Amino acid sequence: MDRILEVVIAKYNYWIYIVLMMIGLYGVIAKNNLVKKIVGMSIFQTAIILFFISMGMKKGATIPIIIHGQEASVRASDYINPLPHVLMLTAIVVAVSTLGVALALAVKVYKEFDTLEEDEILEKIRKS
Amino acid sequence: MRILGILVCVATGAMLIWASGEFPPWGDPNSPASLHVSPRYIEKTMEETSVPNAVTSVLADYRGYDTMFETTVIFAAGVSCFMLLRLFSGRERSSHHYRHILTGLTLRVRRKGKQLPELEEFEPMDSLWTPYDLILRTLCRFLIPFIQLFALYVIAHGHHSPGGGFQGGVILGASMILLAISQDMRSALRRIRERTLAIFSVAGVAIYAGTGALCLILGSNFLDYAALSRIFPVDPVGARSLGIFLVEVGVGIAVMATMIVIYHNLASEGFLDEGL
Amino acid sequence: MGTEVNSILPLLAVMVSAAVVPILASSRSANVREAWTFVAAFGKVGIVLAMLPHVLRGDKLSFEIAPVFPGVSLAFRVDAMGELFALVSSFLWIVTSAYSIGYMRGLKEHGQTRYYSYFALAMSSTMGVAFSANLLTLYVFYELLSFATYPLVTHHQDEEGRSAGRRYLTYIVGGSIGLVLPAMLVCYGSSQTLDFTPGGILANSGLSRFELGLLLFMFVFGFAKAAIMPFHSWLPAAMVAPTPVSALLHAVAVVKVGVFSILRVLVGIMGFELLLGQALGGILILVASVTIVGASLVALCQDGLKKMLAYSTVGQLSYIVLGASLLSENGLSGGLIHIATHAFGKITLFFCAGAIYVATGKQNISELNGIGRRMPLTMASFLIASMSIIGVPPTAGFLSKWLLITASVDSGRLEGLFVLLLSSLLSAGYLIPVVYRAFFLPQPEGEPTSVVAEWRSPCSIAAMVTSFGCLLMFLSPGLLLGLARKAAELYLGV
Amino acid sequence: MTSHLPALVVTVPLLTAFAAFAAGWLRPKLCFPVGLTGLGITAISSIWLLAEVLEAGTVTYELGRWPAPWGIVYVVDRLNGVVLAAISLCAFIQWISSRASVKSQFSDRIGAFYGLELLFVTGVMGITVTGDAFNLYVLLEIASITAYALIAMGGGRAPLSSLNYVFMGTIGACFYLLGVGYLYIMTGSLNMADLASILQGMRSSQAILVAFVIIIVGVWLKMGFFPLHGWLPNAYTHAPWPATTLIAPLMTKVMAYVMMRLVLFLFGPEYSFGVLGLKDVVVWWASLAVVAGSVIALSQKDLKRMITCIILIEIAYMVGGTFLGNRSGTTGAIFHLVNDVFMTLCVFLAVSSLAFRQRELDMDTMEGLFSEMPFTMGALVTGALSIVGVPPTCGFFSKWLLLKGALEAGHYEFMVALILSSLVCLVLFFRVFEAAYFGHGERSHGHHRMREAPLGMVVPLLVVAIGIVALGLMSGEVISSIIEPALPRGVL
Repeated sequence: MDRILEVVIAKYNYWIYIVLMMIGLYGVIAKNNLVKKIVGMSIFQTAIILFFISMGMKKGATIPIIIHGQEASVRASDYINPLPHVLMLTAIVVAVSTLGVALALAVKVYKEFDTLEEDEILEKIRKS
Repeated sequence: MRILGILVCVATGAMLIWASGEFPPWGDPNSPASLHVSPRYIEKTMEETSVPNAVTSVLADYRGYDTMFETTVIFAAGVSCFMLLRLFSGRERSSHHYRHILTGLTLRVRRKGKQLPELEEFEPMDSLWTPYDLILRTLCRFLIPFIQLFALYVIAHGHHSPGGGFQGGVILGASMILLAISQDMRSALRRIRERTLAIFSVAGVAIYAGTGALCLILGSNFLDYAALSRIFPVDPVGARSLGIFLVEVGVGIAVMATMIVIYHNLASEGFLDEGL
Repeated sequence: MGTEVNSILPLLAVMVSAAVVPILASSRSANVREAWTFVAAFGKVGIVLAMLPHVLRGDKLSFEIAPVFPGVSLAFRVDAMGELFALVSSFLWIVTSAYSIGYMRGLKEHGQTRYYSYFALAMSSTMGVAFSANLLTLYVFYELLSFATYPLVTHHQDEEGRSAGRRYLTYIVGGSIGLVLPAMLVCYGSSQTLDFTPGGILANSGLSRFELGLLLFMFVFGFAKAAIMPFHSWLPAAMVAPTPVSALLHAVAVVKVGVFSILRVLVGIMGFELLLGQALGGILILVASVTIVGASLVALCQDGLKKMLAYSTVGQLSYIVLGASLLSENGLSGGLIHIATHAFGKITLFFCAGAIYVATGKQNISELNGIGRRMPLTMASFLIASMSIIGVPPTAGFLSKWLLITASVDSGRLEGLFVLLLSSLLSAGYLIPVVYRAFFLPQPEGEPTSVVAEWRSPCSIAAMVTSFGCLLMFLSPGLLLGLARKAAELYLGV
Repeated sequence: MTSHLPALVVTVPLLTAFAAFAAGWLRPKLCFPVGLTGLGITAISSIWLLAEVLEAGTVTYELGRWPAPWGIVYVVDRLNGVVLAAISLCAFIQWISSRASVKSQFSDRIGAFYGLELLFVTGVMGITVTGDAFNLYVLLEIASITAYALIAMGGGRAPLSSLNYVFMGTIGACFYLLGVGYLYIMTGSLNMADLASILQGMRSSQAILVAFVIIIVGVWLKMGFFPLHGWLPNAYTHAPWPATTLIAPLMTKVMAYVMMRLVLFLFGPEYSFGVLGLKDVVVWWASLAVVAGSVIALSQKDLKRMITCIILIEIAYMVGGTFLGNRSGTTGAIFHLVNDVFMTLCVFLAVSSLAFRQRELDMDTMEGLFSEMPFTMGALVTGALSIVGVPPTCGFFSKWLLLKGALEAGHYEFMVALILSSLVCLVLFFRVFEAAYFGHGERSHGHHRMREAPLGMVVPLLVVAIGIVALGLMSGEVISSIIEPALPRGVL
């Protein structure tokens, strides 16, 4: 039991991202309102960002900016891993861009159908 | 749909949890991710690029190519929003609102009606945004220059502290969006026109890609900033630092302009006259 | 034995008709169109004839278009078998072209540009099949032919044409994609080649008897152009096409391409020895016999002249398959010669049917009373051709039938002999009444009795030319026999 | 300059996109020629690159001159060399052909439209050329975002379809990103070659297995592999024609390429086909997908929708072919990928020319088209025959290889599915041709005669149609000198 608990605690970052991600995924699949779906999509993307960021963490290390005056003796273990941060900067930008486009599309959909509820839209399509 | 959603989520979640068993614990300094590729970035960043901020050097140099496309992604998003939403002439709103500043009276002018001349006493008003708050407006007016100054600092100081083109560009863009929110969209557009924004957004990414292409023309690989030392009076390592700065500026401009374009188009549903 | 000679002649023979298609398609004037058709037709015969000496010497002319897979390329190789088929079909194209002119002009058909263009394309494909060096090339041209003939079959563009066209493509393309393609793959998979090789390529493939049998039937039924029952029903339906199309394509090119493909597979892919060893000939004979007898019986009850001829074709085609499935030299050469003799006979009959239709507008047998008095020369040709189909000397049909009968006796297949004789009787049963009606029954009252000016009708002249061919082939069968023997020699090593 | 070719094939369309967008604001007339020049240079460069690769073997290009696991490298071998050439040619031809319809539909935002099209091309070229797993993600998003926007320009239901595509596409891309994260956390690398060599020693890891699964599922989502295809028919049907003709031939095919790259090179055939034991399941599933795709396609009435449904079938071919795991199957899948770019392009361009002259495309309005638009219909027939798999068009030869692979692997169900779907495609197209061939002239009153599409559309179309046949005739050469040597050693 203790061992399990230990594992659970030692890796809590993974559980958090998985839970968040599944919330997002559920939102995208199951929600009826298009904006809620977009929100779900954003949560989904953010969860992945969390995952990446958390893997760059090193215990006892500081942000990856070389401290002035210590340039000569840099040890990798003193600074956290910069690579996931870089990657996630990109992923954030991508997420923002996707969000922007998705919202723009939602605006267009609303103009066309006067609603953002998916079932109502489908109903309207079926009628026409 | 709901049941399907739950099923998919549970299955995927279970799979991911199963796989997590092999992952290193949180903050493990000996994880493969920390040992294989990344140490070089930390240990050599000063030596190879003379940029102490490893995130910046990786972002704009080691993996600068990614970042170029990242900028392109946001540019693409801006163009997409513009193309999807922008409505051109002939489809104007039916009426415009104006407010008499001194009395707070509002006027509605029909589309076919006589346009008000640009008077000091009247200001255009967004029909969806009626409240008029002197304190808010004045405060924002006061704040915006400082925000912009800070944005420039963030862009310029990205080599030494957290920051860089994206962050600075977003702040810069936010300042203009704040202007549009606190006043109205037309005054924001008067400061910086749609066409200028479009040119800025493309110019920003073009600066990035152009720097890369310049390196190529100078005989080295694409985005190899070291080649810039041939035309700038710096050594190859310094040239990398310089190149990073150049592209960060480009990123900043592109991000700023694109953020504003996206906001304008989304907020005004493409009319580009009245915001939220 | 002869040698392989690289030569561009086969390619030219195939392409000469395709090459004029752009001219045909772009010309507005009927005269230009027809002139170019003739140029191509004579050119084709010329090239085929130019290859004849080589073939008779035993040389093989080959030409590689493009390598496709390891061991298989798109390539032509001219041997006696292909040369025989090419000779027949290219010569008949000339005659048909002349006939087409009379027929199409006489009936003022629409879309003649398209008609001539696709006709030329179809001829190219037929040549391609004849000269294919391997099964893949054959398949390529086989498919091309299917699609090139579709606009011809449905030329009238009416409801009947639509359903006929549907049936046509369903059977033919369905068969080739659904059956031949996988069978071909299996062959390639087990022997890494698809070349037509004397003795076959499957001898050492280790396929069991059941698998071989399955393969055999996939080929025989898959080449649905051969109209083996029960894959025959497209053929009568396709008779909605204009008569020259029926004549050349559905009595000569298309259906003969089908049986020719089957023959190629039997001798060049499966190999007679393998078939003999696995005793697969008998079942093939059975299938062919059922088709022969069945189709002849159906033909007996037809009133539409072209329909009747179509069923007769179904039956006659199976003669060729029957001949080959006797798995003997005589059987094969009999089958090959039957390709030629039946082609001449059947095309004559179709020409006559068309000539009657153009002159009088009659399509049914029951309306033909006394027509022999108005069109004596045409009906005389009809008689000669009928005799050839039945197999009565002095016509060419006797030649092939004789060979087939000898072959069945030689190989002890008495059921083959029985079927051949029975079908001769049956074909007499459906052909002779037409002649009888034409010459001996009085014309119904109220119809014009004037004699049709047959000498001025290209349709009738064409019929006379081909019926003369039927006689000629009997009188001097040397070339025909020579080629057939050469082919048998090549593949069976006799 | 030749040593920079890998960078050029991506950066040239990128810079051209900027130029075209800027030109849209300054001199709209320049957009088309600018893009034409850019795509022309791209096409020439990528063909040149392919020639280089054929001669000198794999070409590696270090961007920013940072060596492999630290920087991003472009790696061009035979596999992506040929895909690059196909994509860039396709984009170039499409560019010429779509001029008239872009002009008529998007004259007020021509710069943005052309800019996005060029960015899309940049994205797909980059996906193909890159040797870095994360870079692939970024480029994938470029291609996707531009595709969303282009598709949504169709009006009517298009934004909704595009939004659905956004959801599915984003989840697919995120799955891919997550899988890359899993690989990164287990290995510490993002470079494909480096990853592949590290993964050699991690055969039994659960995390790698999960990474494989989510990456492949993510890619399948983007490919529209049954049953993850929900977005595809709507998105491609409602998109405006200039967007459809660009996106439909490229997007799914490039994702199929990504799948092959990952399965065959990143994870390696031993892992993907051997250790996992999933390959038979996938082939069965692909057979099912082929059948399902055929059924879906058969139930369509609208011509545009019908041809988009055919993409579903083609995608399933490629998945099945790749996972057959033997030489013939994999070769067939790769060759089919290349062929399919042109086949789809041909069919879509032809139908778009029909649509240019006539807005509705159901079967009733088709009559008499053969005599009115002979060249367009001729090209459509060629493309259709290639999709059906009739020799000597190229579609036959790849299908042949796929069938052979299925036979050798003993997957008879895949053979049956392939043949069945060929017949279904025949029926599908035959319905169109029958409708267009019959109903000639005078019987249809009120149906005014149509003219042949403008020269700018017909000529590219004919070039593609001839190309299909030429590719078929050259298939022996292409297979033996390009595709077979492209396979990794582990494929038996």
